[in-house]
Amino acid sequence: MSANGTITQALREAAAQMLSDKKVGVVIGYGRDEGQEFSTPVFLRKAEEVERLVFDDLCFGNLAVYLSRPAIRKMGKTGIVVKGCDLRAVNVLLRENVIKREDVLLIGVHCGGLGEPRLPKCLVCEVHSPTGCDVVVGEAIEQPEVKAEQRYTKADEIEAKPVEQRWEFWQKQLSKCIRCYACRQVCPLCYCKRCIIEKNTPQWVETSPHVRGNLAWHVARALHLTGRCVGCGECERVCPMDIPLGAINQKMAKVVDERFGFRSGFSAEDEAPFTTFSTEDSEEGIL
Amino acid sequence: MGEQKLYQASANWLKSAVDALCAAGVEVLAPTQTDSGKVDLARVTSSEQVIGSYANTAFPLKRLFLPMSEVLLKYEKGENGDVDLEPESAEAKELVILGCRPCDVAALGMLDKVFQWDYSDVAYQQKRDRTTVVSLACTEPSPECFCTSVGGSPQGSEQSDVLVFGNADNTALMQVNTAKGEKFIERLADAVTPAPEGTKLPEPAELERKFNPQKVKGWLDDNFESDFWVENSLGCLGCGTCSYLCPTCHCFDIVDEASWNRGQRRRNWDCCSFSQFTLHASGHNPRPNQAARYRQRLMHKFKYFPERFGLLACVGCGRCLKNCAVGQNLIADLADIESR
Amino acid sequence: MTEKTIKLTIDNQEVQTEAGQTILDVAKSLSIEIPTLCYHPAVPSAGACRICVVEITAGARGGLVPACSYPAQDGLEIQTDSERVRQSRKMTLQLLLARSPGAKIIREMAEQYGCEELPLERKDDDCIMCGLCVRVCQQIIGTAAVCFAGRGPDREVSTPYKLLSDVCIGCGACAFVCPTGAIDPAEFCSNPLEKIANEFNCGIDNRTPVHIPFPQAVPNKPVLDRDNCIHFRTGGCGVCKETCPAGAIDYEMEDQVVEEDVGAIIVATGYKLFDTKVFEEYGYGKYPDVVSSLEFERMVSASGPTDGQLYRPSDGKEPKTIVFLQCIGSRREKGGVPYCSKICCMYTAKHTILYKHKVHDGQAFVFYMDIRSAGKNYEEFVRRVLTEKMATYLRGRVSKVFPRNGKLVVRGADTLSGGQVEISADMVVLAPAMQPSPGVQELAQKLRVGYDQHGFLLEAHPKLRPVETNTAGIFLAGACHSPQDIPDCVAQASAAASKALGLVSHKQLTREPTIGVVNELSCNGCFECENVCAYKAIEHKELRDRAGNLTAILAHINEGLCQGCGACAVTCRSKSIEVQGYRDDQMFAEINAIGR
Amino acid sequence: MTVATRLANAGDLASLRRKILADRESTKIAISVCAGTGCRAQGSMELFEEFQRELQNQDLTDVEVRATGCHGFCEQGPLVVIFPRKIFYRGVKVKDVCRVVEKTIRNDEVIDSLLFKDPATKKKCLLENEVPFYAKQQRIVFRNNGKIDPTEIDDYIAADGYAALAKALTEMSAEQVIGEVSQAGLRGRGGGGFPTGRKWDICRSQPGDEKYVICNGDEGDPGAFMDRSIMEGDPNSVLEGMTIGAYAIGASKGYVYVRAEYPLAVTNLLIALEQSRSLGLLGENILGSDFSFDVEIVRGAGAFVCGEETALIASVQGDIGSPQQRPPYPAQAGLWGKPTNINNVETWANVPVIIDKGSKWFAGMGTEHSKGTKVFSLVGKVLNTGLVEVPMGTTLREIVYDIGGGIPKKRKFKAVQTGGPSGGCIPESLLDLPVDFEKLTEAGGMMGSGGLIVMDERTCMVDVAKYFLAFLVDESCGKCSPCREGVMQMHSVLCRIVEGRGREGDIELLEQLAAYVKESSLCQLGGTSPNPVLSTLRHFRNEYEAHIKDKKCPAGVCKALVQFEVDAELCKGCGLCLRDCPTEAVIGEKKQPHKIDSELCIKCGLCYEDCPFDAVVAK
Amino acid sequence: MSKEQQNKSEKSQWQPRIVAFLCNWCSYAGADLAGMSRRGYPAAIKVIRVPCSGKVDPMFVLKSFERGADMVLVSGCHPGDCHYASGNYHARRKLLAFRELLDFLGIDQRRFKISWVSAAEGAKWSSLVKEITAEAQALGPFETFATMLQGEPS
Repeated sequence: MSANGTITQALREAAAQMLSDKKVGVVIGYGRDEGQEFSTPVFLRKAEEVERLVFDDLCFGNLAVYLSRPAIRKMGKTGIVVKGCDLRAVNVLLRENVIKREDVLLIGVHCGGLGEPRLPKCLVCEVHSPTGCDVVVGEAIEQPEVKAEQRYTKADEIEAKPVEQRWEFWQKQLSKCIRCYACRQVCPLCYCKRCIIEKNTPQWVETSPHVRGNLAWHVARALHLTGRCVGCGECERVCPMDIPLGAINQKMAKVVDERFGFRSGFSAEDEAPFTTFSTEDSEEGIL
Repeated sequence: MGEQKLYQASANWLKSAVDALCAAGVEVLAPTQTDSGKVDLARVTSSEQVIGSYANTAFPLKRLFLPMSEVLLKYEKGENGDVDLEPESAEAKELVILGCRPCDVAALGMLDKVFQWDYSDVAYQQKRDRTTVVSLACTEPSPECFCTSVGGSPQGSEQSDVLVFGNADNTALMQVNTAKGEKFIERLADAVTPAPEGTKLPEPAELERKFNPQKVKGWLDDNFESDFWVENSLGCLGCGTCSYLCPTCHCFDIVDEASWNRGQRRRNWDCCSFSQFTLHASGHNPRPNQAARYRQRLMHKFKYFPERFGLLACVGCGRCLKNCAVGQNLIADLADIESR
Repeated sequence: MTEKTIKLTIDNQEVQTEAGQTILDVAKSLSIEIPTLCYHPAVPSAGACRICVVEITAGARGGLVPACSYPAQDGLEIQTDSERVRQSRKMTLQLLLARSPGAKIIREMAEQYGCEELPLERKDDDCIMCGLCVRVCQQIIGTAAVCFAGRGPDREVSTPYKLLSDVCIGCGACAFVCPTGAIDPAEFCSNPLEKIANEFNCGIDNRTPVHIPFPQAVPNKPVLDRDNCIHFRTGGCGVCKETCPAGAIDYEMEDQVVEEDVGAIIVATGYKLFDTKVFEEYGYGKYPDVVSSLEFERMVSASGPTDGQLYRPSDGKEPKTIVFLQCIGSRREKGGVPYCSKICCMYTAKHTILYKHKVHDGQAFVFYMDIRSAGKNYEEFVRRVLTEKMATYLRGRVSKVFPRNGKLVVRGADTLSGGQVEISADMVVLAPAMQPSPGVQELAQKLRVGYDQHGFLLEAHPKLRPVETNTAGIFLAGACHSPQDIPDCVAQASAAASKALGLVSHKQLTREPTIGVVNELSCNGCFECENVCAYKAIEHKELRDRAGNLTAILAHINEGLCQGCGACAVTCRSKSIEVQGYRDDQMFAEINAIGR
Repeated sequence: MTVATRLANAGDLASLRRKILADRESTKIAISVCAGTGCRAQGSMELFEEFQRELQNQDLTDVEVRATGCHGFCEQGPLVVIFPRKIFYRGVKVKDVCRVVEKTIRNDEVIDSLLFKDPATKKKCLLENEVPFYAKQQRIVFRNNGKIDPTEIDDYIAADGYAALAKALTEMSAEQVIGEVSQAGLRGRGGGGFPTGRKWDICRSQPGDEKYVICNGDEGDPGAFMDRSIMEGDPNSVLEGMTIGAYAIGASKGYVYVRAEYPLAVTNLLIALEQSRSLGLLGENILGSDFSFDVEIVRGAGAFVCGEETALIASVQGDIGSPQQRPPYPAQAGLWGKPTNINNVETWANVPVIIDKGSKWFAGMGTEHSKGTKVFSLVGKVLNTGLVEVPMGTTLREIVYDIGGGIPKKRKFKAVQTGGPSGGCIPESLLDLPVDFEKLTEAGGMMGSGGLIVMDERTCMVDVAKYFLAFLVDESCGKCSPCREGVMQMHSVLCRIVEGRGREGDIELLEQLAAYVKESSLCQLGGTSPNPVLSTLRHFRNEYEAHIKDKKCPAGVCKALVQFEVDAELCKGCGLCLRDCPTEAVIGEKKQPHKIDSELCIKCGLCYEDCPFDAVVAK
Repeated sequence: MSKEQQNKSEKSQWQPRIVAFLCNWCSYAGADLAGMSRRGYPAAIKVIRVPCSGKVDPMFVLKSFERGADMVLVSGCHPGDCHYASGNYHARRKLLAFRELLDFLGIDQRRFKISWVSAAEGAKWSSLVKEITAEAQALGPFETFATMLQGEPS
């Protein structure tokens, strides 16, 4: 994919159209200045600005994160460029009443994958072509079959270790955490007005970046994303300390998939696994 | 600072230094390869662990003096209701940092200003005192580097105890700036000889000037309220990456962590990008949006800090632009300001 | 036709009416009688029989016109009973009499008009070709199963090619409108309408689509069964609407979902009977003379389908020997229900008395497990049955019921005598177990009321709160809770009613303080809490700024509904819900305390 | 025909006409073969083909052969007219073709034997209008019949066809058209005689955009074939009339309801429809005007009652052809509940002429209240059967004797039945009655659609009444009681009278029933059905009485009341009756007077009919 | 006393700390019943009463470990018996998933127990507590958690 490819062109046309038709107040897309290693979000308010839009395999960010931002919401209806994987996040946002469908105009792009070599998530992507968007640009991409066992390889790898090694591994990883909260800030689903970390009466999670606080923080994060995380991998990408955060989320995704047959973000109508139950749920391990 | 002395070091100076320091029971930090493939300072016991060729370390020196989390004191409530206070004792062991970049070292000057301003921060100063900084002049700055734009230089010696100019054959020219530096040279013993008279320092690497901080400040003086802040902060996620990786950012937060009867007071990093940073207990937030917080960050670095201390709170290391999750570019923003 | 008022004169009476009416309509309004044959108020007029002719003497081209289809027009002067009219009608009747001497209505009208016999050719055809059947079938029912065939005197009403009609739905509208009774759809309909079993009478008799559900129905008014109504099946018919003098039929009316805000709900969904067909050995559903106790109840009811006459369903004979089997499905772990259905002993005893009243020389037998007659005067009642020898009580179970020589042989054990008995009976009555109504479990889930493994709804406490449920404001009455007889039901219903009244009669609701509270500052409005709330206590609260603009929709907990379980608090990621009394800081304090 | 190009305006039509006429300058000689149903039955189509073949053989390519509509003089068919001299040949056979071509075409010689010989004057008639049958006629409706090929619209256009339409569309408003028709005094030719202009006006004034015109071609009277001939021979005149009518009324759709027993009429109408559509004389924006109109042919299954307007509409709608109570009249709520104007074929065919030649011209013909001409189908005991078109006011005598040539075998005229089965019989005393709507009705007959059945002295009027009633019993739709039961009972009374079982009071019963049926029936079919009984009772009551009281049939028709005997004086012993008698009841030697054995006689009447000397008498 | 000996003797006297979150309607009542029925059970268990097992946030469990619990037990009504209709079903989902997360992060699953004890199951409560106390005793102090603070980053 090149930045000046047909998708970019089509995106610009679509964005220009909806901006000049005043269908949206802002279009969120990807842009990249010369020399930049990867794309940066751009916020277009005028049709003339669409030249800033690009789309190629360096468009890493999940722009859905901006949908819950008050500064963006003030601009009116939001046009947003979404890859299939991003769309899953949008679905969760819709389900959780963060956004209303009528307040967003989804510009889907057929995406063959990001990065060179391809990101691991792209290799097992099941949504190369977004569905349910208002506009879709690009050519439909053949969807390779993704087997169930391919989905959670990262978690599987860690799970394969004995429990003591896992403990050691995570102690080492979590001790690196500097609590910059970039993982939270970049997550499209961490939209809380007040994060649990910020609740200090009582203090649910210790804020100090020591391993105990870090463990609590990442456990809380994992729990809060269980059944919601769509595996976009942004947390891991932006972690300045290179902590394999994706593996934790993947583990929980695997748990809800295997236990409750639930996979997040494929529809805005699904119930979340932790807000419902089945009387048939496993009793294993209960005394 | 006295006169600067130049020494010439042989190709095995690094091995000599590590061996000598370790033998002397000195803690040695040097650039090493981390698990994730980055280069960062870590404790070394052998010169083989040391990475010689790198643009800059992943982390600045800041955390060595202002740790991310630092216990200031511990307390325990006794049976009789008395409270036992136990100040955290500082490590007094000597520490040598073997290899770091002039920009990061220069940042220490700014931190010093903060922690030794109206009150000398004991925890900070102890760490500062025990540390000898041996910096390495830049020969190949990375594209994100812009030290020259903020008054620095790839071979700036500010705050360095020793500034090393490496050569391709691993020999080096060493500029000693302080007594601590002298001590270091002494420890190197045979590996160094005073440089011949008239030895000239190499020409500093070429680095384009990206903006003019004076002009930037001029604009900042007049534009507390501007669309610029909103426009340029739209993409900002408000994560703390830029400031946590900044060599000069030094905001912290003090918390007490306690259980039923004992606890500790800690000093943790904080960040002005966080929405809660200025949140009042009343619920009011004087910096209610990311634009205000973004403005604060720039203003602090290029206006308030210079006004207070006569120094820019930026050394041009480029970590903030390199690590920004959304590719936000400080240089571009400043160039933009300058063009206004 | 324009809507305007017209004036005309009928039999010298001036009348003002609205356009669009026929002369007949106007005459009716003046109570002037005009005889009709091919006219029916529900069917478009045809003017075919000419019996309704009236004479126009002025206002239009004069002469005899059919009142049923001639439009009332301004300035018409009409005589409905002039000599000319009488002569015409007389001749018409004479002709029709010659054609259909067997038609009662024709004979009567002919007599009324003083028709003497004329030397005319005679036929013996009850059909007077009025065509009402054809019109009602085509234009009202919309099936067009019958039509005219042939012309002139050969004209007849027929199905196509006189074949059995599979178009005819056997609705009987033709027979209904036929003035002479000459048509019977059964003669040509190949797939007559299925009879609609009368639900209230357990299907022992049939009912029409328009029916009063049961004798004491409240309100005691007919309802229209849409599934079976011809109008809803074909879009035609509408006879009931046309003929209802009160104009009470409205096909547009639909079942409505009515939403009411209520302060209390009393669940009284009743029971169903156990499907005794599963016990093949009793032959219910296989042998017509094996009936359920409820069917028997209807049969002996004076207002029932047989007007209180008791006879065997198979042949209509009076059953001289009758066997009642109790505990069919009740107290039966395997294949049935383990509990006692409680009411069967008493009503079976009643049935034996009723049986004796109907069949004085009849003999009744009752197979029972043991007689449970706890209750005021219950034991005395059973005693009376036994001492007055209303029935022979046999303690034991029946192993098989099978037919032999036109009778049903009931083979069972008499555990008191220790032998096997065989009774050759005319009729067998089964007393099935009582079960909760179908669908009650779904309802319970909606109401968040618990239920046991049999589907009976659970009370909050068996002794202290027997009519309350764990959900505040929801009460139980009757068989939805457990098998119970009428006095019990009434007692429980009264209790539930007074509980409900007690609840709603206060100005304020008193309740436990341990309920959830939402922190509106941090609530995200994701409403995940709503999903986990078992009590529907989460409400959507709209926040508005001073200008009245909606700024946010946040969760709000209805204090009356919340039971304080805390599921919402756990689900809330931003920790915006606290349960009073179990606040997070209280919880953490407890947890912290273990660290001492 | 010329290649169909839509005519964009009236000018186009005129130039097309000029072109056709110019093209025909060269073909001066034309052979017109009657292709009406009567002549077809006598082989005229074979004749037509033979002419074509012969002309081809003789290389006479510039001679045109036309198969035309009915010439009317069906008695003498097949008829052939040679243009331009209009030589009128009758009874032409295939074997004559060669001769006609050889002599008349090539050499302009007249073949005497094929000419018509006036039976009165014994003179040969060379031209059609020299034939007395035609001489007294005035052919307006039949203006083109026998002259044009009905399957060629060019022929119709050449004969000024569609000029009236062009005139109406370009020069006249709808009101003017109605005014013209009203002033012309045209009345419905279907029998009702309702003023056509008024009928149109009523329909026009009804609210609603959607209106229909219908041509009633359901000619149901036995023996009548006027409408059929028009539809077969000049279909375009009907279509043009309908188009003008539709324009006047404001209708955009028309239907021709024609009985399927008229296959040729259907064929020719369909051809005319296609041709006029392709020329833009039907369809969208006719002749470039705003007016659009199209016609559809609906074939009826041959029920007499479908000639009744409301029954016809029901039939068009696909319902059973039963009449409906009026009002509402079709003009108010007709086809599909919309205002509908129904006129019969002959009425429509009159319209173009009226528009073309003007109301004054048309009103110049006929009587005070009945203007124009009327076509009659003249049948029965008359020499020249066929279609005759005479101006209103022509006397019955003129029609029966001057045109019809009188009664064959010199028998005595007894009555003429007018107006079809539900018409009435008019006796000899009223022969000088000028024929128009009112006069005929006064005389107990009716105009009807124009049937004229002549009866001679050997016609039993009771039998006639019974015959017509039998038809009406059959054709009654059976909807209303008076018609269904009353007519049936009348018929049954008549049956018993002719069978000799008549009883006292039967006449009164008949009168009673007739009066009842007349005033109580739903439609006009019923209302008029007692007419045969009423008119025969009125003029021939004695015959009824003879049947009932004397048990005699004066005309010798009613077999139960008749004994055939041979008048020995008159009998020449020719043996004709003896030869034909199916039961060998006639006995006798040749040249000797015969006798009839009454035991064997089945009263078939063959001898009575056969006897050239009227020696067989009925007593 | 040498350090080793000291450890040993401490261990023999050592009592595990078990934090138990008991639902008010079943398990708490069950524990109550056990007491009323004079059924003994180890005092190692520290009971925290909650309205419903569905009220137990997984973070409470983690917090308990942070505060030095050697084992955590959450006990509620049997499935279908929840006083609040479905709280225990929600708890079952959440807590079992949470247990998997703990396991994934290297925390011994045996340290976290879930049980259903009804108000009538005093005997069950008693034996359950005995059983898990013995297990906790066998597992020893939860040192991995307790020592976490010592590995603070530099």
